[in-house]
Amino acid sequence: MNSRILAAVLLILLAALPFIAQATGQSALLSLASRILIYGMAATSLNFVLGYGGMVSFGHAAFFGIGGYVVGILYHHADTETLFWGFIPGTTQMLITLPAAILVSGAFAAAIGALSLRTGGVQFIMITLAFAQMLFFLFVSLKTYGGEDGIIVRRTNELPFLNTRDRAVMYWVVLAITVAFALGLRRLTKSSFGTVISGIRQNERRMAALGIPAYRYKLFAFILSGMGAGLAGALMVNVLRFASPDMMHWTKSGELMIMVILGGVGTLVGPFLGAAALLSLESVLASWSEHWPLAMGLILLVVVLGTRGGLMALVTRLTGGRK
Amino acid sequence: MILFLEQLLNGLQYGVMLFLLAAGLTLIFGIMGVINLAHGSLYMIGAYAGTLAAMQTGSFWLGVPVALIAAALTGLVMEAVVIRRLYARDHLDQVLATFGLILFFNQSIILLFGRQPMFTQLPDLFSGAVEVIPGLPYPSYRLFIIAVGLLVALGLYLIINRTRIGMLVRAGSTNREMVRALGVDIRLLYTLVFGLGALLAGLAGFLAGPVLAVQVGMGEQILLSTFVVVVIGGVGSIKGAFVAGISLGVIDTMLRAFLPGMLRQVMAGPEADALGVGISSMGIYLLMALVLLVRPKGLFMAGS
Amino acid sequence: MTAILKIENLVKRFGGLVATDNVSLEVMPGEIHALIGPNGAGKSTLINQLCGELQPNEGAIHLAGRDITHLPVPARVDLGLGRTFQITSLLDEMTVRENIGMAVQVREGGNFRIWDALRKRRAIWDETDRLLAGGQLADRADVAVADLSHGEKKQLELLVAMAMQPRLLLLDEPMAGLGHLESQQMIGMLRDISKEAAILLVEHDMEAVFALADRISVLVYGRIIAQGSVDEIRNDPAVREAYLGAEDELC
Amino acid sequence: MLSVSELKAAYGASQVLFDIHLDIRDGEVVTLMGRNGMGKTTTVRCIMGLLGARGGKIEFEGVKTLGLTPERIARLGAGLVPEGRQIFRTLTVRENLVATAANRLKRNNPWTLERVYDLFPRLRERAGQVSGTLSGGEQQMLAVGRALMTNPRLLILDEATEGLAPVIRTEIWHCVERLKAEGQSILLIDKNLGVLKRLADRHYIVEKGRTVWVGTGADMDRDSEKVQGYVGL
Amino acid sequence: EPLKIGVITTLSGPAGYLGEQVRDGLQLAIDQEGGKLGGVDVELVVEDDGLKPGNGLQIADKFMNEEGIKLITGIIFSNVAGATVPEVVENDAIYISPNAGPSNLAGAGCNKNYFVVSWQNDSLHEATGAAAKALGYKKVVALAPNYQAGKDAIAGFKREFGGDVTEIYTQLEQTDFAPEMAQIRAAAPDAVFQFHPGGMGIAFLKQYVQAGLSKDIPMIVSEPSADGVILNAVGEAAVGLKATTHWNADFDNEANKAMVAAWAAKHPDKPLTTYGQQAYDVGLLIASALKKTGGIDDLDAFRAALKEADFTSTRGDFKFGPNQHPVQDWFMVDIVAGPDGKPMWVTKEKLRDDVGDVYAAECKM
Ligand SMILES: Nc1ncnc2c1ncn2[C@@H]1O[C@H](COP(=O)(O)OP(=O)(O)OP(=O)(O)O)[C@@H](O)[C@H]1O
Ligand SMILES: Nc1ncnc2c1ncn2[C@@H]1O[C@H](COP(=O)(O)OP(=O)(O)OP(=O)(O)O)[C@@H](O)[C@H]1O
Ligand SMILES: [Mg+2]
Ligand SMILES: [Mg+2]
Repeated sequence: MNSRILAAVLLILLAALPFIAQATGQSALLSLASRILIYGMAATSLNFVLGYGGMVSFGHAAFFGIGGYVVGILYHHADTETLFWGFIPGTTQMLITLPAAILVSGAFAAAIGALSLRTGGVQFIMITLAFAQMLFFLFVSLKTYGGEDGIIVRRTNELPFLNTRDRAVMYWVVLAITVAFALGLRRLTKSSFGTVISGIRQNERRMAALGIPAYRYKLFAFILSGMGAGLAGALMVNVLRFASPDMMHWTKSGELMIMVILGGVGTLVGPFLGAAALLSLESVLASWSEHWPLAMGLILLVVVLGTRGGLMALVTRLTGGRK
Repeated sequence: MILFLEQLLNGLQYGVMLFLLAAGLTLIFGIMGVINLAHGSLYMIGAYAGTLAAMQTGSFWLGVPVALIAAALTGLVMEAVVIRRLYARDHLDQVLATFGLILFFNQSIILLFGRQPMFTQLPDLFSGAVEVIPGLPYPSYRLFIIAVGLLVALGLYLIINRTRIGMLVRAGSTNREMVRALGVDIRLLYTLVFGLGALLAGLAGFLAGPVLAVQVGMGEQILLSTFVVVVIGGVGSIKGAFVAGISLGVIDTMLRAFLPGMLRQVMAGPEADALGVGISSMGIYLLMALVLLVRPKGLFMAGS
Repeated sequence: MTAILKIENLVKRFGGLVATDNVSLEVMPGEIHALIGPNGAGKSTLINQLCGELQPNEGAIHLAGRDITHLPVPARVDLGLGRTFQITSLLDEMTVRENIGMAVQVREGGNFRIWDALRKRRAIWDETDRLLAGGQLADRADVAVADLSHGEKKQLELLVAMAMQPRLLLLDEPMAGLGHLESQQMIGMLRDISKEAAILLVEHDMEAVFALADRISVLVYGRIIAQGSVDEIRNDPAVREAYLGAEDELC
Repeated sequence: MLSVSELKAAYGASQVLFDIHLDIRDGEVVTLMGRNGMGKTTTVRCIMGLLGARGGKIEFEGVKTLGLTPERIARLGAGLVPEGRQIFRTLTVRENLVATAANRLKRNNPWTLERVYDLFPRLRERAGQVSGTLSGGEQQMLAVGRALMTNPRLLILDEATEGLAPVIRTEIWHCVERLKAEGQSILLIDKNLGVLKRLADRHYIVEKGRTVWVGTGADMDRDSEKVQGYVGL
Repeated sequence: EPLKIGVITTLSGPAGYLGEQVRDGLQLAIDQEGGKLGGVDVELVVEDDGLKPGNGLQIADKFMNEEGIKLITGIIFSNVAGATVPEVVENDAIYISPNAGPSNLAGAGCNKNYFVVSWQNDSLHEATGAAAKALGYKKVVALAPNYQAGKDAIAGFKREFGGDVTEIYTQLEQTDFAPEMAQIRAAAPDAVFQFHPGGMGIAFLKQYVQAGLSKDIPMIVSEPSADGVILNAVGEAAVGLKATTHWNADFDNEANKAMVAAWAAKHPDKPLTTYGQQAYDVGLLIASALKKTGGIDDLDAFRAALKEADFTSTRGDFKFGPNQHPVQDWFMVDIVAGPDGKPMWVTKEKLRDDVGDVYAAECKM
C-alpha cells in the first residue's frame, strides 16, 4: 500500500517535471530525465534476462542500437525518398517506427539468442558480446548510413495530434511509454512464464526434471528482452535525433549492465534507479571537475562494498522495508 | 612461400603475445573465478611504472622489476581492499566493482602523468632484426616476446597443475569454505595468487610498451581480447589459454593476410574486398562465436 | 500386464570404464523395484540414462511402450517420468509451497502465458495445498528452500516428484540423510505413492529396501548379478559378499 | 580437549541453537544425535568456525576458539568430514587428498596417500578421475580420506556414512574402531544408532537446538524410552 | 558578466589529450588578450563528453537552456558532433568546430549557425594524395582501419593521387600490425600511406620501424596520424616520415609566432599540435567577430561578422567557403630530428592553394 502511494507521488512528480524544470530554470533536466527513463527501460529489459532469467547478456546494446537504427534508417529513406532493400519505403511516423523497431530487434534477438543460448555461464556472456561486436563493426562500415558518423535524424518521428518536436510533449510520450512498459514488465514477472523463467535461473536441472525444456523458454525471454531494448533504442534516437554505432559498442552493453547491478539485480525499479544514479552523477560530476571519473569510480566501489543488492537494497534498508 | 612463412611466424608471435596479455587473467579469472575488468588497469600500471623507470635510469631492463613490483603491489592492495569482499558474492558485483576501479585507475594516471602517451624504447639488445630464414629479417624484440611468452606459459602450467598451490587455488574456487575448514589460509593464498596475476599483467604491459602505445585506456583496448583468449581456451585451463592464444593469433593473421586475396580469385574485386575485409575485421569475435557454438565450454574445459 | 519401464541391453562407457554393462530390466506398474549395489556400481549412471541426462552408448529404453532412448529430459517427463536427485536439487530462492506449485504449474501447462497472474491460478494452489496438508512440511510451507535442513529438503524432493503425478518415479537414495523417524515417514510416503506410480528405488538403507521392495535387482560393476524377492536377495551369498557384508552392522 | 557450553547460534534472523553443551576428552569417541533439523550440523559449523556463534563458549585444546577463523581451528587439530561431502569437484581424486594434507601434530604414523588408498581401494582405482564425476559413495570416501590426510587431533564425521554401501559402512566403522584404539578423538554424527551405541563412549542428544540428554551407551538402554522419543526410533 | 563560451570536448580515455589541446588552445587565445576576446570579457565552460554522442547532446542542452550559452565549440569526434551540432544550430546558437568536419554536415546538412575552422574531413587526405603525386610516387600501399573514416581517408587520398593504390584495411582497435608489414614488404611499393589516429598510429609507426621497413619504403601520412603527441611517443624512429598539414609551428606569420611562443611558455612539457592551433584559431575568429559586434545579442550581426573571417589565421590564408568550411592552403612537411633530438615538423613546400571541399556545392544556405 505504502509503495503504491510512493509510486503515485513519483509519477505525479515525473509528469509535472516539464513545469518544474521551467519554473526552476533547469530545463536541461528534461532531457536528462528522458535519457534516464529510456536507459532505465533498456536496463530493465536487460534485467529481465539477467536478473530474472539468469542469462548475463553482454550484448544488449546490440538490440538497443538495432532499435535505434530502425528509426534512423526509416528516416533516412523517408528523407531521401529511396527504398530500403528496394521495396520498403521510409517513414517518420512513430506509430510505425516504434513497432518496426520492436519487431526488428526482436528478430535479431531471436537469431542471436538461438545461437548464444547453446552455451551458458561465462561463455554466454562472451558469445553475446561477440555477436554485438560483430554488429557494431557491421554498422561502422555501412557507408549508406553514415558509417561511424551515424545518421542524423533531423526531425523527431511524428505522432497524430501531438507535436513531438516540443520537448515537453516528447518527454511525456517517453514517460507514458515507460510507465506502460514498467507495468507490463511487472505483470510479466508475475505471470506463469515469468515464474518459469525465474525457476530456470535458480536451477535449470530441476526445471528440466519437472518437464521444462529450458532452451525455448530462455529464447522467448531473450526475444522479449531484446524487443524492450529495441524500443528503448528507438525512443533514444527520437530524443537524441541521432543514431550511431556507438549505441551498440560493448561499452554501452557494459553501461546497461552497470545500471542494472548498481540499481539492483532482479528488481523492477532497480534498473531505473541505477540509470538515474549513473547518468545524473555523470552529468553532475562532469560539470564540477574534469576528473569526475575518479569520483565516479570511488562511488561505484562504495556502493558495491557497502550494499548487498545495489541501490535498491539500500533503499529498502533505509525505509525499513523488506524485500 | 617466404611470405607465407613470415605470416605464419607473425601469427605465432601474435598468438604468444595474446597469451602473454591473457596470462594474468587466466589466473585471476580462469582459476580464481574473479571477473576482473580492471585487469587492463594492472597492465597499464605495469607499462607506466616500467616505462618511467626505464626512462629515468636509461635502462630497459631496470624497468622490468619496477613494472612487476608496481603491478603486483597494486594487485595485492586491490585484492585486500576490494576483491576479497566479493569472492562470496555474485559475479555481477565483481563487474561493478572492477568497473569502478577502471575509472579510478585511468583518472589517477591522468592526474599523475597527464594525457599524453608515453615514449618507449626498445632495449638495445633487441633493437635489431634477426634473419630467421634466409631473406626474412624478423624484429628480434618480437622473438624475445615469444620466448618470454613460452616461459610464462610453462611456468604457469607447472604452478597450477603440478603444485599444491595450484591445487588449493582451484579447490578454493569450487569450495572456499571447505578449504579453510581443512586448515589452509585461503585468504592469504588468494591474495598472493591475485598478486601473481597482477604481476603477469604488469609484465605484459611493460613488454608490450615498445610495440604498442603506452597511454591511458591502453588496458581496455586489450581487455576484450584477453577475455576472449581465456574463454576460447576453456575457463580455468592454462593449456587451453595457450592453445587458444596461438590459434587465434595464427588464424586471425592468416585471415587478414590471405583472405581478401583468396576471395578475389573466386569473385569480383570490390565484392571480394568487402567480404574479406568484413570477415577479417570481425576477427576474434567471429572465431570466438564459432568455437563456442561447436564447443560451448571452450577448447579445453578445466577438469575433464 | 506390460512393463511400464523396459530397459534392453543398455551400455554406457566412460572412457575405458563400462559403467552400465549390458543391463536389461523391467519395472511393472504398481511395483516398487529396488536397485542396490556397491558404491560406484553404476546405479546413478543408470538412473541418469533413464531420465535423459546421460546418453547410453548402446541399448534401448522403453517407457510405457514408447522408445525414449533418445528423447531429451523434458520430453520424458511429459511421458510420465519423475525423479528425485541424490543430492537435492530444488529452487532455492522459492518457498516450499512455491516449489511444489511450480511442479503443478508445469504439469498443468500454460507456461508460456506472459499476461496472466500466477497467483490467481487457483487450481494450482489448491492442489499444492492438498499435497502439503498433513505432511511434515505443512508448517514449513512458507520457508525458503535455502533455509531448510538437509532432511527437510529430501522430503520436499519427494513432494515435488509427487506433484508431477508421474507414472514411473526414479528415486536415487531418498533415505540418505534422513533420521530414523523421518525414514519411517518416508517409507510410509513411498508406500502411498506406489499406489499411483511404479517406483525404481536406488537406496543403501537396507531396512527401507527390505521394507518396501517388491523386487530387487543387484548391480555390481555395471552388471546385474541377481534379481529376486526380498528374501531371495537377502540370502544370496554372492550379494552378501559383494554388498551387504556382515549382518551385525544392520541394526 | 573440546568443550562447548551454552552455545547459541543463528542463520540471519532465525536462531537455531539455543543451549548446546558438549565435552570431548582426549581419545574419546562421542556422538551427537537428534532428529533432522535439530542443529547437529550447525553445532559442527560453530565448532569449526564456519558459523559465528551468538553466545556461549567453545574451547578446543585449551584455546577459546569463538571468533577464530576456520583455518586456525583446523590447524589446532580439528578435521572435518562435512555433511554433503563438499569435495573439490574440479580436482582429481588424488589432488583432493593431497591438496590440504598435513601432519601438523607430527604424528609418527601419519595418514598417507597409501594408507587412505588401502582403506578405500576404490579411490586408488579412481585416482586420476575428476572427483565431480565420482559416484556418490566414492565422493563420501574421498571426503573421509581427505579429512584423515590432515591428521587431525579431533575427527568430526557429520553423516560420513551417508550413501555408502553396507559393506563400506562396516569398513568405516572398523576404521573408527581402529582409530579409537590408536587414541584418536572423534565426534560422530550418524543415524546408525546400534553401531554408535557400541562404538562411542558418550552420547549427546540435541532437540531444537538444546542439549537435552547426555549419557553412555548403558545409560541409553536404561533411559531408552526417553531417548527414543528424542531420536525418533 | 563575461560572455560564456561552451566547450564540449573529450577529456577522458585515450583520446583525452585531443580535448586537452582544444581546451588549452582556446584558453591561450583568451589569455593572450588578457581574459578577453575582441575586447569582450569571456569565460570558458568546459565539459567532458566522454566520447559519447548522448553526453554531448546533454551538455549542449544544459549549456543552452540552463546557462544561456549561445556560442559552443570544442567537439573532437564526428559522431559526437553528429548528435550535438544539429541540436545547437537549430536552437539559434552558434557552433564553431575546432576539429571534426564530417561530410553529413558539410553538404546538404550545412547550416548558417555552423562554422568549421579546422577542415572538412576529406581534405586532410586529399592533400596527402596530392603530396604523394608531387613526390612522384607511382605505386602506393594505403592502409586504414575498416570503418567509414578509414575508407574516406583512402578515397580522399586516391582522389588526388591518381596512381596505383593497393588498399589494405586494418581493424578498428587493432594492436598488432605484423601481417600488414609483411604484406607491405611483399608489395614493395614506392611509398606507404596510412591513416591511424591516436594509439593505433603510435603502434603502427613503432612496428613499421621495428620491421625495418622505414629504411626502404617512405611513409606519408595526413596530420592526425603524425601529430606532435604521437611523434613524441614514437621518438626518433619517426624521423624521415612525410606528412601533409594545413598548419605548422614554423609558419612565418605574426599570429603564429605569438601563439607558438605563448604556448611554449605556458605548456613547456606539452607539444603544440594542430588541435591546439585549430582551437586557438577559433579563439581568434570569435575575437574578430566580437570586435565588430561587441557581443552576441544580435545573433545575425555576429553570424555575419564570423562569416567574414576577418582575422589573421595562424595558418596564413583563411576564408570560409559557401558552406562555412575553410578554404585554405595545404603543405607538405618533413619530419626531422629537432635540436633536442625529438622529432618535429619542418615545412617543405606548399602543395595546394586555396582549396575548399567537394561538398560545398551541395550546401544550400
Ligand atoms: N563422467 C564420468 N567419467 C568417468 N567416470 C564416471 C563418470 N561418471 C561416473 N563415473 C564412474 O562410473 C561409476 C558408476 O558411478 P555411479 O554414480 O553410477 O555409481 P552408483 O552406483 O550410483 O554409486 P553410489 O552408490 O556410490 O552413488 C563410478 O565408478 C564413477 O566413478
Ligand atoms: N543456511 C541456513 N540458513 C538458514 N537456516 C538454516 C540453514 N541451514 C540450516 N538451517 C536451519 O537450521 C536448523 C538446524 O539445521 P542443521 O543443519 O543444523 O540440522 P541437523 O541437525 O544437522 O539436521 P540433519 O539431520 O537434517 O542434517 C534447521 O531448522 C534448518 O532449517
Ligand atoms: Mg549414486
Ligand atoms: Mg546435518
